[in-house]
Amino acid sequence: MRSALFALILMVCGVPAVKAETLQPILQTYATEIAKPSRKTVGETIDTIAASGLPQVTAFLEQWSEKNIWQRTDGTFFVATAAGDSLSLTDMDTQIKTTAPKSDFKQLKPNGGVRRLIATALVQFQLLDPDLTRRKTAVASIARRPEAAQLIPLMASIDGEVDVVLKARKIQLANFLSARFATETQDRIAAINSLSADTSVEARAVLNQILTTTTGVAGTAPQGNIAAILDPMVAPDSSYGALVESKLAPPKQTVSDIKKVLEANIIEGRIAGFPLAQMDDPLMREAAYSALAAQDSVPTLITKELRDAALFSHVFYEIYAEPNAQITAAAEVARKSADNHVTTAQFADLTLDALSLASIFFLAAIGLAITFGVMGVINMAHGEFIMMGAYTGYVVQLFIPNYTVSIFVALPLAFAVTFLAGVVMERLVIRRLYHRPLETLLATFGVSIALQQLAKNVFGTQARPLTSPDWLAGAWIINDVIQISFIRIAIFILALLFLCLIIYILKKTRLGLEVRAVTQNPGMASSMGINPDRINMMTFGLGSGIAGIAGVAIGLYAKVTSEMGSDYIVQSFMTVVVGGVGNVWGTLAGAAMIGFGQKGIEWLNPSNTLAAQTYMILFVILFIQFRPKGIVALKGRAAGD
Amino acid sequence: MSIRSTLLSTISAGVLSVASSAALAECAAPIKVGVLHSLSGSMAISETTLKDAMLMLIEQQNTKGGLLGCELEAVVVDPASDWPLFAEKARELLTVNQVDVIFGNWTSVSRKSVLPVIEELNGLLFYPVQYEGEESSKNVFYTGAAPNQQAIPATDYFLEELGVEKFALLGTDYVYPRTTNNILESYLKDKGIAADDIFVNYTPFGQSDWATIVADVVSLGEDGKQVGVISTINGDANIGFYKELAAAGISADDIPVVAFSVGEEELSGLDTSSLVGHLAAWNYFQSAESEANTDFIAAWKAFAGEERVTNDPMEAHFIGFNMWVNAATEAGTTDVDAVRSAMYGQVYPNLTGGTAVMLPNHHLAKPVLIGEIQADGQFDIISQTTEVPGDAWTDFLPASAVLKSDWKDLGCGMYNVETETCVQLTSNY
Amino acid sequence: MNTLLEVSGVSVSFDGFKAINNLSIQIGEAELRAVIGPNGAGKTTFMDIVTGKTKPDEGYVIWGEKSLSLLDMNESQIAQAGIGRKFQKPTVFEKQTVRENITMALKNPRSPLDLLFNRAAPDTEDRVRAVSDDIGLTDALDQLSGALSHGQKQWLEIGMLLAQDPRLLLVDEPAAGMSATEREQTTDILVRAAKKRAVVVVEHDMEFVRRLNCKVTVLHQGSVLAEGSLDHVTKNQDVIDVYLGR
Amino acid sequence: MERTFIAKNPSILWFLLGLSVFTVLVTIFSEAAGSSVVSTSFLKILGKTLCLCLVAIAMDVVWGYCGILSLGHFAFFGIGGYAIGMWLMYDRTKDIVVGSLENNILPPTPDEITIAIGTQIFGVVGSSEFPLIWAFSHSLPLQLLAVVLVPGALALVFGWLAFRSRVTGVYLSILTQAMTLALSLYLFQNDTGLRGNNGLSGLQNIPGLEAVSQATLSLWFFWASAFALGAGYVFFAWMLAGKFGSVIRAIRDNETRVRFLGYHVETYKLFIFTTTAMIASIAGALYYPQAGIINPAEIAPIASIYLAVWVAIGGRGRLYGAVIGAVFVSLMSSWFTGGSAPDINLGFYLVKWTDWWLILLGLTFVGVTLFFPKGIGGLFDLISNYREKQQ
Repeated sequence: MRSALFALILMVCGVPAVKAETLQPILQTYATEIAKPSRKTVGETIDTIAASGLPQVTAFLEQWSEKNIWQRTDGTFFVATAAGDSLSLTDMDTQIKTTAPKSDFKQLKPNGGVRRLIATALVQFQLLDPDLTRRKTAVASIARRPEAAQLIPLMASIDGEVDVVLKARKIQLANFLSARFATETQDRIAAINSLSADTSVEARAVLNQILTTTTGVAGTAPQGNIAAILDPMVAPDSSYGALVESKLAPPKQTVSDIKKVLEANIIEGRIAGFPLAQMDDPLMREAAYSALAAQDSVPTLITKELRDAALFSHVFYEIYAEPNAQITAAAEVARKSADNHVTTAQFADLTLDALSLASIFFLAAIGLAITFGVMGVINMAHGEFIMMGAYTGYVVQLFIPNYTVSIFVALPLAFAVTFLAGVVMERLVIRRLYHRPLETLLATFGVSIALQQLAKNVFGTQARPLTSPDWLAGAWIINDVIQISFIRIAIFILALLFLCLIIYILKKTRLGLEVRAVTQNPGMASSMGINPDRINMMTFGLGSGIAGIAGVAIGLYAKVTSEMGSDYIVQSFMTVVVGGVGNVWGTLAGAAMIGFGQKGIEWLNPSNTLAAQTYMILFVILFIQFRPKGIVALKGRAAGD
Repeated sequence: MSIRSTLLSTISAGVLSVASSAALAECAAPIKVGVLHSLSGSMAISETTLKDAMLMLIEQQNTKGGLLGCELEAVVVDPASDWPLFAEKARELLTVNQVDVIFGNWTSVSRKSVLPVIEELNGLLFYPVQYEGEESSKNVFYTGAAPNQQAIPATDYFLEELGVEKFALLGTDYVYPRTTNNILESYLKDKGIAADDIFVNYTPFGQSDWATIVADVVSLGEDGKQVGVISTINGDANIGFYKELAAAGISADDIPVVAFSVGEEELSGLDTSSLVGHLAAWNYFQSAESEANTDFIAAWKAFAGEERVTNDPMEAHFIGFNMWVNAATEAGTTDVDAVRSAMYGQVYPNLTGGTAVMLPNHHLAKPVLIGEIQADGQFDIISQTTEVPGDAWTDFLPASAVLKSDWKDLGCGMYNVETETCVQLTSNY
Repeated sequence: MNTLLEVSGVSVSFDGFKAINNLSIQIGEAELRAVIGPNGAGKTTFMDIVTGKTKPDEGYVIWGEKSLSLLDMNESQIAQAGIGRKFQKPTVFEKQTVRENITMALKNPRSPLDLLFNRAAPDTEDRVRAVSDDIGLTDALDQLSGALSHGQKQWLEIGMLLAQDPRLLLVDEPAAGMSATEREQTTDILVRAAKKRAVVVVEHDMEFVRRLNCKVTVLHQGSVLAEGSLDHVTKNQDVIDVYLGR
Repeated sequence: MERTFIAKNPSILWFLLGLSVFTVLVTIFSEAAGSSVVSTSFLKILGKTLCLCLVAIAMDVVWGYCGILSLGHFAFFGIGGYAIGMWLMYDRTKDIVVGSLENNILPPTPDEITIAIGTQIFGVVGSSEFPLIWAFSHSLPLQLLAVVLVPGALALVFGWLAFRSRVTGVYLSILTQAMTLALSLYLFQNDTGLRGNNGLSGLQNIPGLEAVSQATLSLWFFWASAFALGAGYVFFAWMLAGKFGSVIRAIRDNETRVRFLGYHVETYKLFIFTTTAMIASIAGALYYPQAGIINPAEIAPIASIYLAVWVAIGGRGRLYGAVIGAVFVSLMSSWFTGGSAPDINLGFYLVKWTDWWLILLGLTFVGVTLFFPKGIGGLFDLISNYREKQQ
């Protein structure tokens, strides 16, 4: 298999079959460069090694890139794998295997930049490799560092490609390459036009590369493919800076320049006749400087007028690096169209993100919608139930290493654990406080800090890993702009599931009927044979149990720490209050509003997430003013005011 | 939250005496070493390790015969991750417990809280954590990295070795990332990177919703330039960030990330298999291969437990403590002023090889290491510079470029080289 | 007789249920009026509307000589304008003494600053005593009102209304849970009160209404079914249907 | 019949007497008086505790008397600290900067001075620009005014919005908590101009008083705190003694009824909410120069919840209860976290109080809420009831 590979490479590359030579001497010539490679200089070395045409080159480059090359103290290189204190070595030329103590060897660790160059050099060997992964690596490498020279081998490899997906990818890449590097203008324009609906980052990169411009300034507009003539007055100071840089104008004095000049020209406590004491006024400083300039001892002060005059007498322009105006014109059109597509896609992506955030808020708050919304109990320990759920997930993963199985064990177990915790808390604490709702806040806050500290004592303050199974690990990628991770989709589905489940329980089951009866009129309910104690206990347990499941989900996408609950508690209460208490649909509406609102504000001010959160809370506070009962409000006497 | 712990803590300083195996010569009183690290609250996880490291170092020193013929005694207090409480406890250590030196603090804000107290009472503090610089106190020795010992070399590595042309500076919204990013922005502009090619974003502590930000970073690649992320994201927030990065399928080959606050400990909260190849810059990694390091790790595991890992601030304490011992021995006293004079020029071997030197600006000269994350959660060191002298005032911000710190000859931590005057003798809090 | 309160064409519905349907009632000055009707007839909602607790969907509520619209005022403004209300359940401030309860209700300026800086109105004590005499609680002035009997609490609440010196008194089931003698005294208090002001009593108990000996309005399904003397309305066939069931 | 409010409530006199005796004793034993019984750091702790008692009283008035469980009063406390802190930082820095610029050859321009101060203060967050919010920081009187007016205005606007739309009970608590969270998130932002997470520091150095030792300064602040606590106590006691107090308590017990008595309940609530916010802010303005540093973490919602807990433990609806609660919880907390509480070795497990104290505290909240709704102050009732029975 390996020899077949070599033969293939030799055929393709057209290197004449020279007599077997050894690689080691070539490597020794460049020993220092290989041992301590730097991206800027190693390219030549790699090229030389590759150009030797030896069959061992591919293996060497691959092993080098994977940090499997070790250098003996005498300078010889080996392919080696470490096992404890010893190394199992393979001679690169003879393939003879030996072992040796590790201490005599030094591992070569080429950095990421060098590895990328190695990968580029490997492309020519790998593009036609029978091994699919090698071909994929080669294509990925082209995508990362597109070069003109790769166009022809890439094109040549398309017809023979058997893998459908890879073939499509090769065609796409070839298209990108021909847009930039094809020799015929016609070919390039055709390729460019085909990119006008492509929202991928790579396609946009191609267009942007073609449209690279440089700015310049001159007395008159120069010849060439000019992109635009600029107005210098948009940013006059930096425009003048450009003038100075092109040596077309004298530099403008800064405040500290003036200061230095003045300090150097003090004569008997005076500067050009101005007393030193007056120099605390910036205007007087300028006057003194001008006076000095009038004596010809310093350059003239560049005033605003002088600056503007200089700006107006020059042309500021932007010029394309690409000389062919036809191509840049086509690319501009394509880019504009692509940008429109991207804007639409970005909007869709933002909507997805908002939807995801809303579903996370909903999941965190839905338990509260029951305990707070339906029962009217303020449970400050709700966040800690979320945390308990997450830690349950972590503990389950300790015992069940298979992530898929462990998730399916963890979800019901988290529900059971927090359901139980909820029931215990209801029996011991909440039950005694139904007539003092404000005080449930205090008591459950006490439970909350106790639980948080307990978690710290048991698990430590450090974050614990909760890893999602492989099938949840990636992202659903529609295109380069619109994508969403599977775990978020799972959370979204989970949220929907719970919505339906709770609506079903409350509306269609006996328990739901009894819950509604108890919350509306406990006295009447108990006279009808419903045991309110049992109902309250079950309801509270249900709300807490759902918090536990939310904990597993949140832990999967974010983190598991003892303080994770407190991140969600205020948000969750706001979600329920904004949505309208006593109504699960309201919680959904509240979560949607907060999720979309927060993403919307983030979009307006993308560099500051904190501000988005702040303004979202302010918005919620204001919103409550106008709809004190929330989005989905109960009216009339049932509202109970 | 400071509030719940303000009363009566004077009587409550926990005094922990470290027993010595060697019977020490007659000595008026043991020499007291204050340890000011949070043992509870959010910083406990990081700082407790440093407290243990200090106890180990003191025990080792006592085994060697103590200092100046006296036994060393650790005075451990708990400022509970509560910044005002740091000032309160520092005052207690210096006035009530009469300690000769303090080793402590982690966060910048806690250091700023302690500074006025230390300066008022002329104490001596060794600060072991990488920080944002722009500060120089007569009473503090900074044994952690200044920005030019961590951020600048890492950025150089990005520019030179990875060929990064477009930078995303992502950070948690507090002083260290803010200042570091300011310095880096200015540095990158000096290096010819256009302002449009630098994307800066700040997120709150504990941020968990990273989807949009990661998407923003990916879209930076749309003009075909190589994108790199410089992360000053702090603590737990890293977990969500790396998870989202992995979910989006971004490998270190596509968009490399270099982090300044991610060490072995932060990675333990994650499945690192999808993060292989991303980077971190420190002055020390546990994986550094040297005899001194092997010994240190062995001693640490014997003292604290087999499962414990070592990290960069521990090395800083290791160097700082030993330098202090040597300086006090040279000075023949633990008097703060005498020890300070003796500190300048102190040399001590690094755990990563080479030697650290204490400079007149109270910073160390140390090598900078860049490591790639491996699947097992350790770092593979792929780059190590020679010793870089720490710089209190960065050269890349105009306001501090003119400032210089030299306590040895100029006797000033904030010396303006343009006007040749000392701006102030106390530090800016 | 001048009209003090005019409710005309008022309707209100909760979630589709019409609690009040095109209701029109007029109350004159110094009039004693009883409003009766079966459960859900809208008696309490009528009071809610007059006192500003509930805003009607349509209709007018006009008050006094100046024909002010009560719909534009909030609860406390309406109370200050001279409408006092007693709830079904006795609601006195149980943790405060009878004296404090009455003092609070006395007609005085009611802004926070008035209360803080004009503490000792000289006639306060006399006015408190006058009210307490009226309701027969003078001996209990320094007791916590929570310690009073049920009937006494009802009287205290009426007393607090009287202390406000309102022009219209709305009283919701004052005799509920009272013994026969207590009822008698309550009737006395109300009849006496009605000499100087309008009093509207909502009541279930026909005996009690009979003793009040006043004009009666019968409500049914949110509107007026009949009006007149008790004897007159009890002979009305509609009223008999409603009360005795169809 | 009308007696002065003090005669009605003799506990005020007892409180003032106790406070005075305590102040005198602390003064005599302080370092400034040459004794070493009360160290300067302990003196600072005592002074700070007095400020905490003051804010606890304010909390008691708004919650225990008026029934508004505000989870935002510690935010007002923090605002006071920020307001005074801005002046302290500005003025101290200005002295340093002007002193250093005097060495320049040219006399500095006003711009140069401003930029130099800005660099000193905001260099920490990588800026030298003065944000608008610092516009009055050069003036002590204006910042002192801000101590009262800023939280006052915030409470007024927030309260007006909330009370106007009849948000009550639990909802109001959640809303105030949201306000507190918004405020602390706002302050956490560096863009706010209040130095983000770092906050304002070095506040214990009072400009113009560099020559005065911290021992003396701390004593002065202790006196000021004691005076403020005494004055605050008397003020609230006076306010709550008469008919006003009667209405306030009536609002707590039955808001609707008070409304039908013709009182505009919203105005009363707003009055109480705003006044207590201002007092809380004054307490904060005294507290933070003693603590030396203020930062957004101080304002986080949890601090306000703790404040409510002190009051609950001390006993709601009695001013001295708030004081007892504040002192008791901070004292216990300090003792347990300070390391002087002995660890308990159970043989198989070592109970360290630094780890277990919070659990104990949490369970105490639960216990007090469930079994002693009157708090520690309720014990006084038991004693006086017992005495009455004896007689």
